[in-house]
Amino acid sequence: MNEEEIKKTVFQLLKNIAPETDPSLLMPEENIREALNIDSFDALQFIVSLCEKLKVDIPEEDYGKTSNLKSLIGYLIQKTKG
Amino acid sequence: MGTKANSSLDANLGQNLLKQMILIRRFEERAAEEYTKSKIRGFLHLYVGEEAVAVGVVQALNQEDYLLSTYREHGHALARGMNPNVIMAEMYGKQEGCSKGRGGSMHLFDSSLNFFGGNAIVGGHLPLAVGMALASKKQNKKNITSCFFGEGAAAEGEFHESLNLAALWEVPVLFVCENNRYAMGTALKYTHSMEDLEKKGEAYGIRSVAVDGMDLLAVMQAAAEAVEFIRETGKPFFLVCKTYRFRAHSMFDAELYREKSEVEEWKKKDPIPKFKEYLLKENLISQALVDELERDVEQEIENSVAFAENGTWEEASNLTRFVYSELKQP
Amino acid sequence: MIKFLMPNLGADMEDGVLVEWRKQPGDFLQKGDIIADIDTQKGLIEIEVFDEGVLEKILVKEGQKVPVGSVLALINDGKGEEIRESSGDNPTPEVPKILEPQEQAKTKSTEEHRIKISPLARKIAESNGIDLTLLKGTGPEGSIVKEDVEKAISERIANKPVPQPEEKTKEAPEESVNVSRTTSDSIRMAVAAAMSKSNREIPHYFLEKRMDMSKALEWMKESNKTRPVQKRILPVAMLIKAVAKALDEVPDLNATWENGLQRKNEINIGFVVSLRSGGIMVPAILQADSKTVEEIMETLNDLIPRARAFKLRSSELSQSTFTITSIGEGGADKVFGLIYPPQVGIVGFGEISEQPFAEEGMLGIRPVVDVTLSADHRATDGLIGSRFLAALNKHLQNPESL
Amino acid sequence: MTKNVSLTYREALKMAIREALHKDERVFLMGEDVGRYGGAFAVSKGLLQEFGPDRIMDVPLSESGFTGAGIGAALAGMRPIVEVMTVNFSLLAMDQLFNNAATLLHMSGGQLNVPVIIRMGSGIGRQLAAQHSHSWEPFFAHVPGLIVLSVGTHEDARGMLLGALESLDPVILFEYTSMLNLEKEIPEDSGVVDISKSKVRREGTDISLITYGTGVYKCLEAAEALEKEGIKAEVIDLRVLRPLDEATFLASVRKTHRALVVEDAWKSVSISSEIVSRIMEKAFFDLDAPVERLCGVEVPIPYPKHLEDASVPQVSDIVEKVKKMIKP
Repeated sequence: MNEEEIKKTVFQLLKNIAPETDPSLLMPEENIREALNIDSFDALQFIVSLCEKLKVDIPEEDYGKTSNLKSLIGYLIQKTKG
Repeated sequence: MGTKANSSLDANLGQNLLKQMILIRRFEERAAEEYTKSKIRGFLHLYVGEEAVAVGVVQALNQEDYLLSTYREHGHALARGMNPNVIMAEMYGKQEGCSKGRGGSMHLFDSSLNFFGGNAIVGGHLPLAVGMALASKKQNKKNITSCFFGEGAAAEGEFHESLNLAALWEVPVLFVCENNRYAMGTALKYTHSMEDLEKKGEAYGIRSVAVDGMDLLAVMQAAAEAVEFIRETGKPFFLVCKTYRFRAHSMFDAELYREKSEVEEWKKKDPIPKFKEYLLKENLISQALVDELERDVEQEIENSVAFAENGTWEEASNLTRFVYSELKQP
Repeated sequence: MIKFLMPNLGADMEDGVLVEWRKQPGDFLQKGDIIADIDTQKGLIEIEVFDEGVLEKILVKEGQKVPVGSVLALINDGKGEEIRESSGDNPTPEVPKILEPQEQAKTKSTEEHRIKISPLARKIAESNGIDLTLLKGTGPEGSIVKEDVEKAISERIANKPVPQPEEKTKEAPEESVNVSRTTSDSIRMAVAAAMSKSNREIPHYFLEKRMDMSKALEWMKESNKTRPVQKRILPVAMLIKAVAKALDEVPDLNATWENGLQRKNEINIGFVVSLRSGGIMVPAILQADSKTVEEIMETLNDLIPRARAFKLRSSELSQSTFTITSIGEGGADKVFGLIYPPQVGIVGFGEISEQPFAEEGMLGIRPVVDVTLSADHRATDGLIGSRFLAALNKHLQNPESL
Repeated sequence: MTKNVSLTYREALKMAIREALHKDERVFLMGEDVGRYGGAFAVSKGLLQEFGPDRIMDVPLSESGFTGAGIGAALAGMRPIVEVMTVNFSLLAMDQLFNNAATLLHMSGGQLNVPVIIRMGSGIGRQLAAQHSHSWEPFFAHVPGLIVLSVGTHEDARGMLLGALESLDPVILFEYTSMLNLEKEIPEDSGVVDISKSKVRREGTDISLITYGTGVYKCLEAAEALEKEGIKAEVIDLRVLRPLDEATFLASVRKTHRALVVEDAWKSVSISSEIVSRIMEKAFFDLDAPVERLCGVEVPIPYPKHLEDASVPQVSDIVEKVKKMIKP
């Protein structure tokens, strides 16, 4: 999966969780959950849909790496390459 | 009494006619009593005072002739020979009644006596009478159809349509108008521009005669002449009998529309005592025989009430029977 | 002696006023004589007598209104003192209710496999992914009705895991985005009404306790490793189970106040779900005490998205016996809830955060949560409330037994 | 294989009357202008010459009078066919039909049969405006004691009168003036038909089109068009509006699970109101969608052609409605 596809998927899945927002406006280092007002429940939903869509497993320890767009995309590229 | 002495009136016939009138009178009085005790419900229209018309006209008819009446029909039914038991039972609503208790006082039927009802729509049975006479004519039968109605009906459209059709088709109908001067609560002068109702028949070219309905002999004679005319010519006849009802239109009527004095005046012309006096004078009857007739009638009335009291109610599960015919085409 | 009754003179006559007696006691009466004048809605009518005899006694004064059939006077017909009706009476029959003429039995529909189900039941079943073939109908002609489907839904929540289909969430967003303003307005009004009633009628008392979450979080992390991502649990599921077990030990708080304490045998915990468009909904987790933590998590996975998609049914919003509200991260430290009438208590969970925590003389940094209890002072007192918080804390310290 | 013969609806009606007159000498036809004029719509043309004035009777304009006379003649042994020129004039005869014909047997405890046949030209068409375009089948179908038939096809025009002749109860025949000139083929040996059952005029599986009278040919045409779009519509011709043969249309709905009731009469308190109620009562769980109705617009029928056409369901309306019902 290349970066563009991953980014599109991330935005689309974030849109599912927070329909009235526009994830594509997120700044790279901005905290996703705060910006899009996502609680822990919706955050887990997001992680689950990421795992299913990209066919990867994101253990709880890696949650930290998913807090902003830049680190999240990087983490997913690395995860899907390997 | 009748203008000329009626030679054909022998003792037997005279006594029979008197008894018929007394039977009607006592039957109606007993019906009134049972109504006040809620045994008879709904509407009840009594014939008291008009007995001479029913008896006088019906005795001129034969068994094959058809007879149609209105809701004030007990006199015609009794004069026609319907058993008082089945009439009283019908008024009690019992299934032993002549219409299985379904019709009540206003809808007595007996096809064995060619008595085609009790029709409660004013004037509604006049077209039926014309049609029945038409059928007789088409089947070359010699019977005639007689049709009783009040002067109220003479203001209905169906009266005018029927007389015109009967005259046009020359069918054997005897139209008998019992003009008792009041259509329920409205006097004749408030309902008819032409109060001599027989003139309405003449307008359609129908032989029409008016007669004193309180005089049995006069009614008999007029009826005999009318029936004879119809049988000979096949044409209709219009007989207007001027009569008077001594009681209210129906049970619930304060008679605000007429004076008590007028009622008393007409009671002096009561057809029953008048005819009784005539028979006694012509010694066609003895007072002893009159008393005996009264007792016989009293017994018949008691039997009819007992018959009605012991009658039974039709099963509610029978409700829809006879909405349609159960027989197939004969 | 014969009774003379008020006569029935017409189909619609119920009573009459005796205006004037035309005969006096002692007068001889003949059949047909006028005995009195009666006034009716049709006017004055002369009343005739049908029996012969002497007028014995007048029982109704002039001017009196009496119903048809009441005794007006007694007539001595010379046949003995015993008072008789003038003749026998036979009431009209008791007409049995006439049913439709016996229609033939409803002919069976031609295709055998066709399922008989009401349109309403079908709609509910479809929106809840219920397999109709497994249901037995209790409605007319053995048809499946709303009740049958709803029972199936609640049973399914109680015992069978439901796969959370992927496209379910996709469908949800469009739903909530174009929800009309009126729905969130109506929710706002509903919350307003409940909270003002609560504030008006319920004398609240408030308690608070800080609880160490380290053991619970540790247990959660370890057990989540053994689970696929879809089955991963969140701390809130453990908190709910702990509250359920604590309520089991302190039944007075699992009750309602309706002129007196009404204890509830089922422990249905209402969980406050905040809606993205504002407002809250409080679906109930039925029999929370008998559900495992995983099952509670599954119930949340079903209820929360449906709540946010406005797809909850009124029945799911009306069965809770106790309520939990959780403030979540990045906001206030703790939350004091207002009780949902007619319940008698609500627990509030603050944010789980690292705080200094002293235990056995040692000071350390622990993940802790500030737990509050608001309770109805008509129903319970502080002692019971604090015993509840203690039980709650005990269960959180033994996560494996949740 | 019987040969087919092509004839108009009018000719079929006349053949039935002629056959009835020949078959039973108690039969006679009475009505306004049925004799010398040959019938307002030429249905009885030539019958006066063949059967004479005694059996083909012109009557004065006295609907209550001659309808009542017809009922009376039936009471007294005849088998009259009373032509009320159009249903629009039948209001004047309602007292005789509802208070006498429909009532006498039951009220007399089963003594008096009234074997009369009342024929009426009915329905919309030819811009006759409000007082000459009525569809009053629902009035008559409401009255127990009457048998009410709707002559919707040439086969029934040929045979329904003869079926009615075999009944001892009063029969009301609704004939449709707009169909008189319509030519169709029917088997040469057509004759008496049953008058107690509805009929499946066309088999189908996707939807039941339930109709009567002028609706029958319209629904058949619509079904033809729908077939081309892959929708198999079943067409039920009610034929008998009282007493209703519900078994036939219920069986159809149980098969197709959808129903559209089509009639020209005004929608409120109409025949379709009754049909829909019975389907709801007895085939509720066989329905995949609510039963729909296409009926007369509730207005006095206007004179101009385009408005008259807009007042009742047309073939295109039926096709559109069905398509919307099948693929919402």
